[in-house]
Amino acid sequence: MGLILSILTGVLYAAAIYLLLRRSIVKMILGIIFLGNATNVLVFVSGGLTKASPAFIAEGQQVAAEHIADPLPQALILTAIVISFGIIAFSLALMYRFYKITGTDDLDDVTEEDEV
Amino acid sequence: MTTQILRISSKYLKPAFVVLSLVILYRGHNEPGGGFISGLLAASGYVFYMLAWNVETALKKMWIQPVPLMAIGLLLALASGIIGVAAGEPFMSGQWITVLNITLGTPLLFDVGVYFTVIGVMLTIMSVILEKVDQWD
Amino acid sequence: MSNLLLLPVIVPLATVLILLLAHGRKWLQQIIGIGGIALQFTVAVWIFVVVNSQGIQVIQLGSWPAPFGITFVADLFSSIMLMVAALIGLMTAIYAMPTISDNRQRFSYYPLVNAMLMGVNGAFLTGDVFNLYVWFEVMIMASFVLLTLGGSRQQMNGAIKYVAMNLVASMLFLAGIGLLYGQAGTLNMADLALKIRASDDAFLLNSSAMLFFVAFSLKAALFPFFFWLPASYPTAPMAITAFFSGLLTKVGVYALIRFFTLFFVQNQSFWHPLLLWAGGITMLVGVLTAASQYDMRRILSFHIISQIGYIIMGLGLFTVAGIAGAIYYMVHNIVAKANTFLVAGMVYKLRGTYDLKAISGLYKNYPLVALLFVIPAMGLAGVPPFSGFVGKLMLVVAGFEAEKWVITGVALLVGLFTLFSMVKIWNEGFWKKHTGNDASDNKKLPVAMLVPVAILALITILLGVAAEPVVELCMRAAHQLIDPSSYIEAVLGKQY
Amino acid sequence: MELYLIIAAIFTLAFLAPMLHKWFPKAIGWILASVPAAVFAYLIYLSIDIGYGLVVYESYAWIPSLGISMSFYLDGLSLLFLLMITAIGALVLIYSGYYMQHYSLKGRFYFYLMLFMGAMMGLVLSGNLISIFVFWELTSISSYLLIGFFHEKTKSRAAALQALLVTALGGLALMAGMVLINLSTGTYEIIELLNEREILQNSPYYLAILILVGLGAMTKSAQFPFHFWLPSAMAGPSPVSAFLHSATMVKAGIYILLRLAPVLGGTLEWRAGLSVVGLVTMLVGAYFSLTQKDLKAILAYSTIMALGTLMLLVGIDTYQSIKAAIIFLVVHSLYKGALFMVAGSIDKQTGTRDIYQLGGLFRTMPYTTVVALLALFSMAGLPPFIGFVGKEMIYEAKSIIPETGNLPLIASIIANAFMVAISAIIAWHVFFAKAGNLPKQPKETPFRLWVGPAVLSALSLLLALFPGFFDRNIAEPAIGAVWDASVSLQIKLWHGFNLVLLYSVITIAVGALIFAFRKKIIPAIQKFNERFFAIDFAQKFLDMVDGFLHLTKKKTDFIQGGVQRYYLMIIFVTASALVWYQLFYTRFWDFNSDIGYIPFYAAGVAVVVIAATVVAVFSKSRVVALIAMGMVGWGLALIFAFYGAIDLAITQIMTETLVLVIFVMIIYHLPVFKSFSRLSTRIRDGVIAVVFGGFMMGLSLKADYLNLYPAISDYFAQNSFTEGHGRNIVNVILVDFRAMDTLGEITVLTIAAIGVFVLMRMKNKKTEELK
Repeated sequence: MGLILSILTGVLYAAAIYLLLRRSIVKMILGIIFLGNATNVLVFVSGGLTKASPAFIAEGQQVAAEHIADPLPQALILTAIVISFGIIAFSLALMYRFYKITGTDDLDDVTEEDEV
Repeated sequence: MTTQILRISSKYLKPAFVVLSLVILYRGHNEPGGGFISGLLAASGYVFYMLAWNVETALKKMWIQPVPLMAIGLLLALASGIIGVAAGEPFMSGQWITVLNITLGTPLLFDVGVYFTVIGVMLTIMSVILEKVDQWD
Repeated sequence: MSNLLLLPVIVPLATVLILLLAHGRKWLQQIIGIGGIALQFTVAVWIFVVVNSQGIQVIQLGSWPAPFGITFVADLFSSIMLMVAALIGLMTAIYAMPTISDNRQRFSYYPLVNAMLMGVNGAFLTGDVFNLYVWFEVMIMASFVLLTLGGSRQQMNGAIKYVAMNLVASMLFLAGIGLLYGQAGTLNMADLALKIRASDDAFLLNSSAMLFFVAFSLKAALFPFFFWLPASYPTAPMAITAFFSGLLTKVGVYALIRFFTLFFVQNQSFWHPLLLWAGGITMLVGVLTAASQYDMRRILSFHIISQIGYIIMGLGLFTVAGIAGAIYYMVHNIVAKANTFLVAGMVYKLRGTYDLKAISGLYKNYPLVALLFVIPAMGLAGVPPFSGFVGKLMLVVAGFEAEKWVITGVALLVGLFTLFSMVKIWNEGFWKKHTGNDASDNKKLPVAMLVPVAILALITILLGVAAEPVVELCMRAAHQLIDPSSYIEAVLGKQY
Repeated sequence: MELYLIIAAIFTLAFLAPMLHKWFPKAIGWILASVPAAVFAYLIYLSIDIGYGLVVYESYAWIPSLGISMSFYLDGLSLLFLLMITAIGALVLIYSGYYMQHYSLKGRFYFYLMLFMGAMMGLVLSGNLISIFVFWELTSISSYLLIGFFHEKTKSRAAALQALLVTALGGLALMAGMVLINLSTGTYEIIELLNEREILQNSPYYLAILILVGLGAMTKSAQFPFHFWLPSAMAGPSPVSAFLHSATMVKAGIYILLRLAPVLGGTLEWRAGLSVVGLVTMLVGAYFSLTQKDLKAILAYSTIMALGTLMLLVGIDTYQSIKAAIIFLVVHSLYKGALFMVAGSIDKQTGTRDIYQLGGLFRTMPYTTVVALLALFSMAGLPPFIGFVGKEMIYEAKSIIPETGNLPLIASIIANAFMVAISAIIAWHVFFAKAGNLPKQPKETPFRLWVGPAVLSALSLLLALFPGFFDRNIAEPAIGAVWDASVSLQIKLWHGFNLVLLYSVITIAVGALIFAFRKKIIPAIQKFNERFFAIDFAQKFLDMVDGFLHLTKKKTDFIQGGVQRYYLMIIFVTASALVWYQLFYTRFWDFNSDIGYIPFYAAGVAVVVIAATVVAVFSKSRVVALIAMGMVGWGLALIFAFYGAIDLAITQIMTETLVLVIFVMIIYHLPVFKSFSRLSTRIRDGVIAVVFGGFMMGLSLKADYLNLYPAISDYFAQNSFTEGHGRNIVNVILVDFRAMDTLGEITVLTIAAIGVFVLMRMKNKKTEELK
């Protein structure tokens, strides 16, 4: 499975980069979302993949069973997902504001201020 | 017509969502769930309400506005950490008591903090965005 | 165990919460906001005193033992950075009082500044790579909002670039953490150091370490990852830009120094030349680009890049002298650079523009502003006896000792170009004949603008004139970094 | 004895100067002059002991960690320089007190001038290389401020910048050289270095040190090809020219070489390098001084000539030559200081400095004329002035030079003949010839303007006639400090009829001839220059700076073009290059190809996700793209769930849905997709994306098989319930084991919410007032 998920990771990253290189701000933000997803999968894959039971301690037991999924990457990704959510929500608001102020969704239109 | 159905259903869905979220929040330490998920659930109840009526009315009906709600959530999370300090241990050291066979502890309080923060955050974001949608219609 | 280490995070968080609950009243926001930062500064000094006298301080959060929970560690390097960060925060917040629009002050400025400081402090203190990521996010999220607050077209342009670049950096950082965890099975920095150092295949980690390099270089604005900086920094009000210039890139540099002294030290023949060249090219490109500018903010922004190059060069030398030089230079640069931005804000207040072609006659009519500009500017250019000179000297000595002739030569030359840019500002903005009416050109600057600038200028002088304690401190901090056994021992306990 | 007090006194006075000026605007010159005068007197008193070989050394720690201290070292050489600085300084201050009266911002002028004086004194008193450097740079800075005193004139600003850049360049070289000296010997202290001659000269860095220190000296002392800043520096007020740019600062380069001569000198490289530079500079200075019209420019070029001579003498490096250098140093400072002050007075009284326009001043300005003539005699090297003694010594030194034959001698005869001619030209045209149209009717200057040059000119005469004290207490110890042997010097005007006298006669004769035929020679030279030497170094330098700016501007426009996707592209390309390199380097393809457990439905989900991704990327419709994006998110949630990450899956589904909802609500306000880019662009971006995605895939493969250590997770499985009282391990990690992460996370959410709130509620403003 590692191979397939690795390929998936690669595809997601490629998609993210391609979208980030577009001129439309909507696509750029799509790219950011894909980048986040790709990274989550990457963390998930590299955390080690085994078919295992969820990371719960069964009722009546003191410690978890032998074969549970590694809970730490899950916790990390969960945190990362929530943080990404916040940032994406902000980026979407920024996109809205960007369009309101500049009247365009083309990022190439707003280069002139970079030069003096 | 649809609005009417929505409005009536939202009236009853909102408390249902909140109750459900509280259950998931409580169970979260042992079963799937927890502060973030339950917070989102509770917030969706209110968002539903906002959609059915409008943002202003929904916000008026709330006891605590979203922004203070975030602050309170964070405050609870912070407080749960400081309780450990008060007990003479490092910040965020868990303190547990068992009352009537229910084990309560600061990590649970922390989760409650997360819960409130997430509700506050979601409602803040959704209310301003829905406002714009309202204006555009 | 020392809960003291938590205060740099708790104090700003508590401040943010109180500010959120008390929003809307400007004076209340000012008092609480600035008071909170002042408290942080006190705490930072306190931590520094403790670390300086009792060695590295550690706290295991939640009482979970070291590699499993999250550890906060304060060594000399991080406690120095904490102090400088709080200082810049305090100075820029005071400066903000008369310069940031009322609306911002009433609602968002002070909570955001405190939140950003929370992230910065957390980043300096944490001993856990994932936790570092979280603090980075806290910091950049706050900086996003601070940067976009204005809402002009120019600001949007800068903000989009800033956000996009930083998100890319964050994601690469996160990917690096995932890979590192997958390979080494731990997140604790001290534990990582131990495991990577002990491993035979450690060089296998290099390819994932490259992600950290790229991510931190992006944050630190190293060549060729710096483009977002000149595009975005100049668009904010000067109190915010000065705050950013002092802290944001430096946190990236901090992470580079931490990672590449603590655990990515195996393949030195690869990493350190890479850092060295990245540093060398960065300083050259930054300074050359700055020379052609005519906008004060942009000149100063490009110089940030150039001076980051200096610091990274010190890291790339990877000797005690080099790293000590890097730390000293960083401290000096944070102070002097923030100060030049604040002076630029004064110039704006007096002349209404940052364009050097339109600014004139400041020298004649505002000698105090001229003096306040000269001190940090000469500091940046490395003119003795100001702080930059000592930093430059340390790095040059370290470079020659390591026999890196070319890079050191470049570093010296960059000093000359920096001087050129500073003199250009002086010649154009200060010395040129005033085009307006001299008689009416006697505006008063608010005391809240003058005081922070004067304090920072004083520090620039003191860092140079009374350099010994600081240099000696940087030496000790560098020793701690080069030989991390005391760090590892403090975190993991004696038994490791 | 507290030498630092001397420096401290001067610096304190510098900081008080603006205030003193405010309180005593008339007497400021006298007040300020009193301190250096007192120092001068004190030094004369000290010189009695110095004459007997006393050396004063004090050291104060500055940065001991780097081996840097502020040490002060007073020997014959420093004493000589100190005396010159204080004496000329005091006279210049008296002169400025009147001269500067009608300019604005004088308070600052006095501040800079005193600052310079303190720096210069610190420079020659320092006993530590780094403290020398500190003062060295301070002289550059104060010189910059003084040259640019008339800062509202573009020309002044440009001249100041030019001088600063050139000397700062040399400063950098000097600093590098000093660091290398320290690297070779382990010390910056002069007094310790004096014993390290062997080590230093055998150091592998010797040549580098020599070149670097030499560069420092060359820029400061206006040696060819860095000489051009000096004539431009004449844009500063005349007292500045008199003090900095003839008598003191420009000698700092010579000083540092003299100071280090006992350590660095004596080698072939030293002698050859310095001699050649000195010789060329001497000739260039002499040659160009002849064609100038501006009095100050003539003096500036003749100063370059003198500095070249000094350099040459230091380079010849024999006892005679060092002796000549020391004497000529004093000689030159005396007459040149006087002449610059005179030039300033003339400029002030007549409104012009063009020597061919001036004339007949001996009638209207008799005192000034006398003073100037005395100085000019000394400059021409006529007896019985000390200039004559100096020149004789130079010839003597050069005639007995061991290796190089007669070339230096011939060159210096030529150069000195030019000096004779120039002195005569100045004397004739300014004071005696018929005047042209003068902007102002000249009248004699007040006492304060002529007393300074008068004292210097008188000294030129007196030192030659009564050399005893100077000889014994000042010149000899100075030479002794450089030439490491006890010396006995006898300054004599009359050496008898010998070869050297003959040279002098030839010099004067040639000079007289040039003067006599000046009407033919000068235009001829000018014509020649226009054809062959049409190089204005100062202009070239400015052009170079402009060209440099133009180049960097172009480069900046190129790399900082403002197009966001190019920035991103560079980042991705660089990152790809670096990581791919590393992947090949670590042979990532050597992975364990055990495919492991793949249930068909999980693989199916993965395939669907990939397909949805492709749709999202290439879809022309926003709605389709968004739905595809949602599908990707939900698909990933399924994969998470499949691997037992239940909480993760739930969270992923919920956030993905929310993002989708918000996205739809906002995109509603934006225009539909347009295709902006051409096919070639898309292919290029596609390649970059695939290369980047490829290495990420490689990395994840590598991470999947490379497990150096078992993960720490076992601890959580063991302690989650017993210590953390929770059965959901992920949740326990989130709220207990790693609660700090979660605290940070909700902080981020809160700030993000504030950000969204602000961005959505903000009023549209075209421009934000950036206070």
